Amino acid sequence: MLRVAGLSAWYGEARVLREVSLEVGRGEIVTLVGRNGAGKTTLLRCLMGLHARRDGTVTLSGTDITRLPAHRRARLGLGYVPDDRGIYSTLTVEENLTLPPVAGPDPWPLAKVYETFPRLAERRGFPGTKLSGGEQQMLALARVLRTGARLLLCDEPTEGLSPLIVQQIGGILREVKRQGTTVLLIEQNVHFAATVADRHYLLAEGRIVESLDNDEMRAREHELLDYLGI
Amino acid sequence: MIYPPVAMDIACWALFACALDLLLGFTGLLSFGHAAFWGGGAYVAGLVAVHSGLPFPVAVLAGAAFAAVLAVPIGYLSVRLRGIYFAMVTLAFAQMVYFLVNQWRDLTGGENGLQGVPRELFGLDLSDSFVYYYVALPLVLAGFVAVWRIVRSPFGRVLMSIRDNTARAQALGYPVDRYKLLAFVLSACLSGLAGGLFAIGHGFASLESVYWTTSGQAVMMVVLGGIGTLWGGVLGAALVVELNDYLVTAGFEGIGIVTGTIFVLIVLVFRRGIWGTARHLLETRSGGRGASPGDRPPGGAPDGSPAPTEGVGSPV
Amino acid sequence: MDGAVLRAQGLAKEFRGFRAVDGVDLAVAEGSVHALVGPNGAGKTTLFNLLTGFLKPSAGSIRLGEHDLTGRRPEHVARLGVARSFQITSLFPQMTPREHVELALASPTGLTWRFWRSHRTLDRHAARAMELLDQVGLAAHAAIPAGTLAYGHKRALELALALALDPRVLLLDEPTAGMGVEDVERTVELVRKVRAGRTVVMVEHNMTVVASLADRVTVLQSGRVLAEGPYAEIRHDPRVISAYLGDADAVH
Amino acid sequence: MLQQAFNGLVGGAFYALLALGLAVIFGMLGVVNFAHGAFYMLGAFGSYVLLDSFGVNFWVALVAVPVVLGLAGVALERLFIRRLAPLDPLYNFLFTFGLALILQDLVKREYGVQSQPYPRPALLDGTVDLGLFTYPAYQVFVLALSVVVCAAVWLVLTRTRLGMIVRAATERPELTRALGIDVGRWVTPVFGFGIALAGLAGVLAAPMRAVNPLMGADLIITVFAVVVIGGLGSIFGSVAAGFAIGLVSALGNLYVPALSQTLVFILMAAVLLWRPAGLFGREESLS
Amino acid sequence: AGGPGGGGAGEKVSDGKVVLAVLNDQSAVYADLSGKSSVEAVNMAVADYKAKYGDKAVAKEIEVLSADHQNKPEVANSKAQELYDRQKADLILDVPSSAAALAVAGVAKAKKRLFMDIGAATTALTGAQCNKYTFHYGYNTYMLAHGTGDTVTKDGAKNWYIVYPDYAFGQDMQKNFTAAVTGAGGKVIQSDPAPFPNDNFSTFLLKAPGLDPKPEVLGTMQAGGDLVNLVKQYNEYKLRDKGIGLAVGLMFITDIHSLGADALAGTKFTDAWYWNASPENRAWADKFQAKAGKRPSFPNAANYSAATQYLEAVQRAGTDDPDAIVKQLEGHSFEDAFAHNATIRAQDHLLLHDVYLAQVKPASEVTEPWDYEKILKTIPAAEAFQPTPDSACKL
Ligand SMILES: Nc1ncnc2c1ncn2[C@@H]1O[C@H](COP(=O)(O)OP(=O)(O)OP(=O)(O)O)[C@@H](O)[C@H]1O
Ligand SMILES: Nc1ncnc2c1ncn2[C@@H]1O[C@H](COP(=O)(O)OP(=O)(O)OP(=O)(O)O)[C@@H](O)[C@H]1O
Ligand SMILES: [Mg+2]
Ligand SMILES: [Mg+2]
Repeated sequence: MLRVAGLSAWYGEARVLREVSLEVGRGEIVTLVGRNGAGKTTLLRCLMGLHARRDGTVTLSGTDITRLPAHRRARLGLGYVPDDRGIYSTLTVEENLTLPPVAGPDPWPLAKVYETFPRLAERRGFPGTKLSGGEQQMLALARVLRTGARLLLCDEPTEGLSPLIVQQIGGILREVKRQGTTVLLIEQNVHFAATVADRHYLLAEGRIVESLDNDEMRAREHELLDYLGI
Repeated sequence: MIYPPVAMDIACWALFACALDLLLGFTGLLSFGHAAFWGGGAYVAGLVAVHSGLPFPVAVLAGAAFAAVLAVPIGYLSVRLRGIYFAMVTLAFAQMVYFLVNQWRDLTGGENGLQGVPRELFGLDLSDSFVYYYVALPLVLAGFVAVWRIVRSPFGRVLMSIRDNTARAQALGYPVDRYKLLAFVLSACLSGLAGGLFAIGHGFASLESVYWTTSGQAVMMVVLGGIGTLWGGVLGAALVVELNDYLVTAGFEGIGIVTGTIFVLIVLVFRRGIWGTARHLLETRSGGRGASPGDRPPGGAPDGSPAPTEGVGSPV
Repeated sequence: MDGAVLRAQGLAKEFRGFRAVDGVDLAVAEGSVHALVGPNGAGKTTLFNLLTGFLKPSAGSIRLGEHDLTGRRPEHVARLGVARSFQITSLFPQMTPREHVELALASPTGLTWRFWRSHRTLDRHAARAMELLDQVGLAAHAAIPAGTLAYGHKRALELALALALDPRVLLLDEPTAGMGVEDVERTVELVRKVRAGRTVVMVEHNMTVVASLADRVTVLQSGRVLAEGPYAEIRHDPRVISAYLGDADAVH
Repeated sequence: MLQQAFNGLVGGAFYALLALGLAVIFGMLGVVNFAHGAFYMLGAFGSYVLLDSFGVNFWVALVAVPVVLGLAGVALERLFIRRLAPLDPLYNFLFTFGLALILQDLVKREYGVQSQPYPRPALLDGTVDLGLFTYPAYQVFVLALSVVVCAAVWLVLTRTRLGMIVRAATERPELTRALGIDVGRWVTPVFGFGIALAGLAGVLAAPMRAVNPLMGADLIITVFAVVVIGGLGSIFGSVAAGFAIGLVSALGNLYVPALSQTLVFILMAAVLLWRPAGLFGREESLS
Repeated sequence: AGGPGGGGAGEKVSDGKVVLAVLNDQSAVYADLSGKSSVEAVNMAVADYKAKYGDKAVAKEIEVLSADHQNKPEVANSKAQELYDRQKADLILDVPSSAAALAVAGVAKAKKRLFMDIGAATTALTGAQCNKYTFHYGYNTYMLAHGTGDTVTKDGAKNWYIVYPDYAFGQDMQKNFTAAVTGAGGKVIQSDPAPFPNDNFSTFLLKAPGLDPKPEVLGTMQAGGDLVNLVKQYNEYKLRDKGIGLAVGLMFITDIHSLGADALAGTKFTDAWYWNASPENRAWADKFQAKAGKRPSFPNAANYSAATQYLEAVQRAGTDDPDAIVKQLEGHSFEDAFAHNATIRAQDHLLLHDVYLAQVKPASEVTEPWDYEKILKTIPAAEAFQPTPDSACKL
């Protein structure tokens, strides 16, 4: 579904991604793990077309999207959950939800969103940034689910969420996977990653250093912790 | 050589611009009402000189003191507001001062201006602009030193942190509004000093000096020279005054076209201003890479211009 | 409870008809680590904002030892010895971490009012600043603009800043959110180290952290206190499990 | 007295239209448009030129001038405003300040500073009986048209998806693109529209006010005050404040002439002290 | 030119040439009523002088400079210093806007060089702020107010309602007008200050018919754009039909031109000079039009006259020494294209001359471009201006 080849990115003179290549198959959940500053966020931004200084190619379902502007990528079914959540203060919760246009074959209806996240239903008329940190995180995720995006790019979606909600999100991700949606996930929480994902890429200093499946991940947990500090 | 009255104008405007930059560039507050202080200083210096016959430095200092005092209530009310609100409120207060000066005619001469301000210094003959220029210069220089000192003081450091992130500064225990107020008052005081020198130099104080276009002109000088560069203001003032002086005799009817275009160009292409651009070029030349951000770094503009002062409630 | 440094009584905050904090009584014992947990939107951050003066309470009172904090401005609260970190990072993008910490160290001295002195006078804090940065693992990044730090490093800086104020009470809003395991552990160590001589109140979703640090836990839900007690007790409270923890061990 | 109040509303109609345009632009793009007064002036001059050089009458001008100015606004946004948008809002404020100087002086060079004549449209030359009093028909027309326009704009921006998109695009342009919205396509017309509103106010002003290059320069400061009173960026607030200030200054002229010049600014200071975000502005969350 | 007493012994004209500088508003609000066209008028004066004296001219070489003070007193002040010091100007002319004029008067005094002001209206130039080297030439607030106030009242309109802009000029006008009206046996029912600038006068216009007793004339002291606003709205409320006439404190022909004659038809005002008032005036106006492409306003003509009188004084004195010129000008009586029955009063340096009470013609009576005024009467020089010099003036 998604194929990245030779992706590099710079901030000014500093190169933060080096020849990253990876693949995500349809209906897969893949995580990107790596310590703080490894370049995970930058990688997602490149995929979304938000980072100007980059090199390499990105292909989505066979279409080369390397040169497409961000909004065209979104229209092709990329759903982005940024690490800062990206909630609009000038829009109400409901407007935040309905803002992005539908971009996939089976979008979530609003009712389903509210059923899944009752807190959002309660606060639907409030300005988005008046929500608590965790509620904003839910909102950001719910927002892309509603568009029916085929490939979700989630930057630490469980950060700051209560254990209960984290489990819930795990459930949601598994469910969207069942529906055939693909997910590329940045995750610091290795346990959580292992419960939802099929495969993992390890990112260190801007390079993919390893690709692991779930069992390997679990088996080598301690080694990885020592090695990478994750 | 620059003609002394023009040189004096440049010196006064330069000090005014620097004082404004103290607020705009280092505290992140765009005052569009500094004419109130420049003009207030001018009128009070003029009145003191006219009615008391004291030496002119005393009159000028009285003007500066008045500007500082005037800045206390205005600042107290305005510093609580952020960003563009602050700009508009200071503009409104300055307009109030303008109308007051206009209507209080017996004292200020209203539209005709406060005329016939003497230049007195222990019987020294200052009617020659040359002499006045050299006698007044130390006062201007003292003003510059003050700005420079403030910016490089611990206090200045706090101002910059307030500019970048008000809520954070608060959480560190800094009474943000009081710092802003002190910065406002200091800036007003120095503007008043400049205005007073200007009034004595010209021998009158005019209504024009409290009008909003005066504030606009000062802002323009700062932007032209480079926001937050301090010395940029001097450069901006010199250029604007010289340019105006040239256009006055050039017989060109659209002064606004020229100044407006320069302004627009600066904002569009030389956002760092002249001084800022020069400094930047120098820095990149000498290999000092520093942080040369390619994309927009989070918060603040890449060019040392003030970041929008947003509160805790703002999205991150 | 005697020996409480920080005490809130009947604290409430209403936002246009919505009660985010609704009559909270809280007593934090001197020298303890007190965790505040609860579902998202329970009112934890709002409670922090009330305690630190960033919000004015709609009702109730706050006391810090002998001082009444109710309705005080944030800087005043900070002066009285309550420091906080922000849940959503909040830094000065163009300043280096070292400058951040120096600034925080200078705050109580009154030095910063001296607009006629050189800023070099701030250098007297340099050594202490580096020490603090080293503690939080930022020594290597001490001299780059904070705006370009990676997220985890920003969180660490937040912590260093709160510590620099050498507060009597330290309020940490999700100090480990967004950190890798190694950093989480380092942070736990750090909190353990700095708690000596002061009181810590922390909001935390990471139960491992809560378990290893907290002497007492208050569970908030919908703006009210749902339960309070040592972690060992709380974790088995059925109300807490159903409202918050769920099958917690599976995740953390 | 009633008549005075009505007259205040007519004066307010201009404030309202201008404030509306300003608020639309600010609310949607975060730009405080200093050149708004200049576009108002261009609106008046546009109708003058159409009549004087091409014999085109008021009614055509009423449509054509705003459209043309709107297009100019579109070009302006595309070429300049957009480039400055990601930066501190200060830069666009300053940019439009410079632009105002240029526009004003360009017109001045071309037509001088003297006011240009512009007749009332014949159709509206008479008076209208409003029951309690009669009133010049043209002014009644101005008031009615402005009320209709303001109401329509308000409905569109608050009740439609368009308004939502533009608000989003203003706040986080980059993310909004990442969510699948072509930001540029929406923001540009809104800017153009705001300018068109200024132009419309200008056309309406031509028959009853002095048409000269400086007509917008001082007005804009007052309109700033109006917008701040109403709450920067609040569509409803600006319109309401526009009419209210018209009313207040008419009555102020009548009862406290000595204060008439400062009244708006005193009001503004008072409102801001009481509600820093203006009467209808969105309140900021903390501290 | 050159400093007082400058130039070598025996040299009559300092630096061998006489320099005249027109310092006025060429880019802001007063640009149209005087501005660059006045520079043209001064050039005409120079040409006429040269033609008249030929080889016998004392001023062999005459240079005309011009500068734009943008209506800012600071600019006027700096520029005046520069003109006197660096460009060796012997005379500065025009300087509209009272604030700028007073500022330049201060420079003239300090530098001991001549200044003949035309554009400014304030009586302070010949009052408290007068000085030996400054002359006020053409008109002032007293003359405007008395000409109109006095005559209109005597013609039967006893009750006045005055609206004036709330700044120095407007306040002066209001005071003078009230004095004139009262002096002529009329009554000012009310006078209201209006904001300045202002584009909405409807409050005052609506109020006018309701005053008790109902005023017969609305006296407006507004100028420029404000005047146009007021008149447009005056017509809109049809006050003339309601029996309230319009008298204007200060109006330039350029104002009538921009409003159209019909808008102002019937309005009475005092004019210092009108191009079509006499064949002589007209003859000069034709010459002017050939150069400047339009009919002259009175400041145009006054600039011509002032430059001419200065050059004549140089001719009489045989030198351009300022003190000698002042001596020549003080008390001098003359007649030229602008000034009729003219005298320069020695005590305060005010030019006294005949002025006109004018009325705007309805468009139907306008027979050629710029033919807007009907001259109702000539106000003789002795009545037109303050009968006695201001005691505050000490030369
Ligand atoms: N705007 C910027 N300017 C310069 N450097 C930057 C900028 N943003 C990020 N960086 C640098 O790029 C590197 C990668 O950052 P990135 O945000 O992609 O890391 P990350 O893996 O997402 O980290 P985290 O887990 O903390 O979110 C870091 O070293 C960071 O310091
Ligand atoms: N300024 C505000 N205006 C309106 N509602 C607010 C405001 N601040 C917070 N709220 C609401 O109050 C409730 C409590 O928010 P708070 O931020 O305290 O939650 P929290 O317990 O910290 O949650 P989290 O763990 O997700 O950070 C939320 O529902 C939030 O939407
Ligand atoms: Mg990241
Ligand atoms: Mg929270």
